[in-house]
Amino acid sequence: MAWTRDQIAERASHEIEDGFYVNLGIGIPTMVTKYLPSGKQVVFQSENGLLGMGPPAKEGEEDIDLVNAGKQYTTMAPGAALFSSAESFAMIRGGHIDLAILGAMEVAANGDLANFMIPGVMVKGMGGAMDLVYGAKRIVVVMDHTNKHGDTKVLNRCSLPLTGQGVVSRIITDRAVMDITDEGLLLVELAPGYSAQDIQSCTEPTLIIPAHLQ
Amino acid sequence: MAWTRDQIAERASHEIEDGFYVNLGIGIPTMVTKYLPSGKQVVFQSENGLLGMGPPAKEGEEDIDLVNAGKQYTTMAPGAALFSSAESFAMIRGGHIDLAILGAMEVAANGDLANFMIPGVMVKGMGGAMDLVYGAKRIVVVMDHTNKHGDTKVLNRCSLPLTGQGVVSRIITDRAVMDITDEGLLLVELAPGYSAQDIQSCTEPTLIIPAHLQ
Amino acid sequence: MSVYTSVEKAIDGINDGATLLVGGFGPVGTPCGLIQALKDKGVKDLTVISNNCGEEGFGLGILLRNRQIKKVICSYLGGHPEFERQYLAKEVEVELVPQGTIAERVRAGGAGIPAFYTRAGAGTIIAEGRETRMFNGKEYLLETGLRAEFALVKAYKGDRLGNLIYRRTGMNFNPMMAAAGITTIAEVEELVEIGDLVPEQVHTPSIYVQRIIEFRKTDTGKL
Amino acid sequence: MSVYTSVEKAIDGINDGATLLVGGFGPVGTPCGLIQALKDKGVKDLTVISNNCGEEGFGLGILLRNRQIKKVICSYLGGHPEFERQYLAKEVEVELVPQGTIAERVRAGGAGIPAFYTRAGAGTIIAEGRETRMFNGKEYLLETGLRAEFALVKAYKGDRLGNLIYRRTGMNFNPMMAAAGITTIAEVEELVEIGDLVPEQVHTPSIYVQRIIEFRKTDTGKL
Repeated sequence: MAWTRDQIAERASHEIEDGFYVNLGIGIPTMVTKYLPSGKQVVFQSENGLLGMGPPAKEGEEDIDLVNAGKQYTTMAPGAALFSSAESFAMIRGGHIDLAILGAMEVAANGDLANFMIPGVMVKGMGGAMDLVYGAKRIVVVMDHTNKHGDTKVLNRCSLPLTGQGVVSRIITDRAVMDITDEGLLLVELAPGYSAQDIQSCTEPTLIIPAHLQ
Repeated sequence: MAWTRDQIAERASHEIEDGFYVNLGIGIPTMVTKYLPSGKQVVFQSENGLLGMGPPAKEGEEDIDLVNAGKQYTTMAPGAALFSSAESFAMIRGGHIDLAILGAMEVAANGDLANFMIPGVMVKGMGGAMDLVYGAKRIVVVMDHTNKHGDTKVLNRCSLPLTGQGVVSRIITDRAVMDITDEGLLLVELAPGYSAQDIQSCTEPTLIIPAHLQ
Repeated sequence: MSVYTSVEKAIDGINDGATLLVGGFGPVGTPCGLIQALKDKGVKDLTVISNNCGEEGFGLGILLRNRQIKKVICSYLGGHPEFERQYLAKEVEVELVPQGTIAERVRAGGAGIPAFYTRAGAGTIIAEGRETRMFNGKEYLLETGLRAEFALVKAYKGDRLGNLIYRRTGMNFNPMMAAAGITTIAEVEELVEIGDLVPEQVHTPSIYVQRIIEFRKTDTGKL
Repeated sequence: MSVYTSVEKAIDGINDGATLLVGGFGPVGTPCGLIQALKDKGVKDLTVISNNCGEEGFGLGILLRNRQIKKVICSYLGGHPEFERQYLAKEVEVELVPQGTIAERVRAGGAGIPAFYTRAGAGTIIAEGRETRMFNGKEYLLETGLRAEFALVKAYKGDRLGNLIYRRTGMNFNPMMAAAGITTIAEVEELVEIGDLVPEQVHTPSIYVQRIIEFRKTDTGKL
C-alpha cells in the first residue's frame, strides 16, 4: 500500500538531524514540520525571509504579515529571525542550509532534477529551487512515484527542463526510498506491500537492489 | 592670509545643499559638521555603518560603541540608522552619496587624487577612499595648498600612487578654491590676501583665471 | 525626500512604458495603495521586476488583469491562474529568473556592482547562450545588476526622513528594491516623526527613499 | 551551536598558521575576549582578515605586537604606529584592499558568490596585473569572495541559538565575517535565552554562528 502524502512527509522527517537548518519546498515538503521528532533542535528556513518557521497558523490566528514560501500563513518558533530575500538567498547560496526537501516532476538516476515547468503546458517558475539545489548541502526529493498518467517520474534522463544537474541525493516517493549513488540508483526502503520488483517495474533506471530488499 | 583649518572646513560646508547625504573623510573634512548652515536638511554618513552622524561626542559623554570613520567618539542625529559595512559601501558604491569631502596628499589637474600612501615612507591605507571616489556623485578635496616642505600639492600629474583617476571636482585649499574642468584647472575663489598670481606661483598646472579674479 | 498625502501624486512621473521594481512576496509587503493608483492612472506597457507579480486579484495581479503590464521579470507564476494564462497565451512577456538571482541582481544594482557570478541556473535552460565561468571546477553564470527608474516598496513604519521598518515576512524584496530604485516610493502603514525609530532597528536607511506616503492597512492587505 | 563558558575552549581548533576573519572597526565591535585567548594560547603565523588590525595595544594590535600575525588583509594602517612600523620593516605581510571591497568580498564569500566586479581600485596600483572588465564604458576589477576556517565576531546580545544583535557602530564587519566563517565564534556582552530577541531586530541570524560565549564588557572595551 502506497504511503500517503502524510506518510511521505513523516518518512522525510527522518532525514533531519539534530542541529539542522532545513528548507522545505512547497507541497508535501511543508508537511514535514508536522512530524519532527521531539528532542531534535531543528530550525526551518522559509526563503521569503524567515529562519525559525513554526507550524502552520491556526485558522483565525493568522498574522497577515507572516507567510511561508508557499504563501500560506505560518508562525514563528522561539529564536526566529526575519530578514530580506537577499540575506535569505545568501544563506542558501552560501551553503549554510544543511538540508532541502523539495518536490519534483522528474528525477534522473544521475541526480538531475526537473520541477519548474512543462514547456507550453505548465509553468510554475523555479522560485528559489534553482538556488536551493546548488546551495543546500543535501537535497532530498519527495514526490509520487508516477505522474497522473501512471508514467514513472524516476528516469534515466529527465525530459523536462532541469532545475539543476546532479543535485539530488535521495528520492522519497509514495512507494520507495532510493539514493543516487556513483554506481547508480540504489533502492533503500520499500513502502508496505511493495517488492523490489514492483518498484523496478515503475522505475526507468535499473535499480541496485541490496540483498535484504531482494 | 591663508585660511585656517576651521576656515577651510567652513568654506567646504558651502558645498552642501539642502537634502544632501554627505560623507566626510578623516581630518579637516570631519570638522565640516561644525559649520552647517541651519535650515538645511543634511545627513552625514560615516562609512563604518552610520547614517545620521551628529557632532563629536562631548568629553565625558562618549558612548564607547559609537565612533565615526576616524575612530573618534561621535553622536547620532535624530533619524539616524545603523548598519553593516557591506550595507554602508553598498550605499557608497551604488551612487547614493551626494557629496564626499576628502583630504588629499596630491591632486592633479585631470582630477586624479592621491591620498593613501607614500611608498616606503608612509602607508595609511586607502580605507574607504577608493570606494568613495568612484561612488559618490561629487568629490571635493580639502587640503593645504603645499606640503610641509613647501611643495605644491596641486600638480599636472600625481607622483604618488592614485586613489582614483579623474575623480575630483573641486579643490579647496588654505589659499584658494579651484575646479577641475574639461578645459583645465579653473580658479574659483581666493583666500584673503592672495592674488591669482600668488596661487599660480604655488600651483603646477597653468590656472584658468576668470576676469574678476585677475 | 518628500512626504506625500495622495497616492496619485506619489506616483507622479510613472508613465506608459515605465520599468518598475516592486516589493512583496505573495500577499505580504506589497505596496497596494501605489499599485491601485497605477491602475487608476491607467499607465500601460509597464515592465515589472517583482518576485511573483502579485496574486490573483491582488497587488500586481490587478495591473496584470487590467492589461497594463507588458513584461514581467519574476521567479514564480504558480498559483496565479491569470498570470499563467497570459504567459502561455503570449499576452505577457515573462523573463524567469531564479528567486535568489533576482534578489541578488537587484541588490547588486543598488550597491553599484555591475555583475557577479552565481551557480543558480547552471546547466539549465536559463543558462543557454549565457556567459558562464568555472570557479573551483563548477560552472557559474554571470548575472548583471538591476536598477530601475522607479521602485515601489511597502513598509510597516517609516519616518519623515525615509527610514523604514518592516514587520514579519514583509521585508522580503523591499530593501533591495528600495536601494535599486532611482526614485523610490515607500508606502508605509504608519508614518512617524524623525527620531521615533530606533537606529539599530531600521531596515532600510533613509538614503534609499525619495518619496513616502502613509497608507493605512485595510482589507486589501488580506487575501 | 554550542554555548561556551571559557574563551580558551571557545577558540579550540585555532592553531598556528590559521586564517581568521575578525570583526571590528577601530575600538568598536572587537572580540577582545577571544583575541586575548589567542594571545594566551600563543598561536603563531596567523593570517588575519580585518579592516584595520585593531589599535595600538588593543584588539588585534595585541597579537600584532606579540608577533603572532604573519599576514593582514586590511584597508587601513593609519593611527597604529606598531602596525605601520612592522609593515614598513617588512615584518608583517600586508595586503591592502579598499574597505568596501573587503566588506563585499567577505559578504560574497558567505553568500556563495565566487566573484563580482567593483570599480574601487580601477586605475590604481591595486589593479596592477589584475583582471578588469569594462561595463558602460568604465573599468571594474574582478574581486573574489573570501571565506576562512574561523570567524571571530563580537555582538551586544546573543541568544543560545546563535542569533546576534549589535549596538551602535558595533555592527560594522561582524555580520559578514559571521556568515563567511566555516566556524564562527561569537563573543557577546550578554547571552540571553532563546526567544528573548525580537525576530525583526536580529542582525545576524543563528545559522551563521557555531559557537557563542558571554564575555562581559570591561575596561578593555575602552581605548
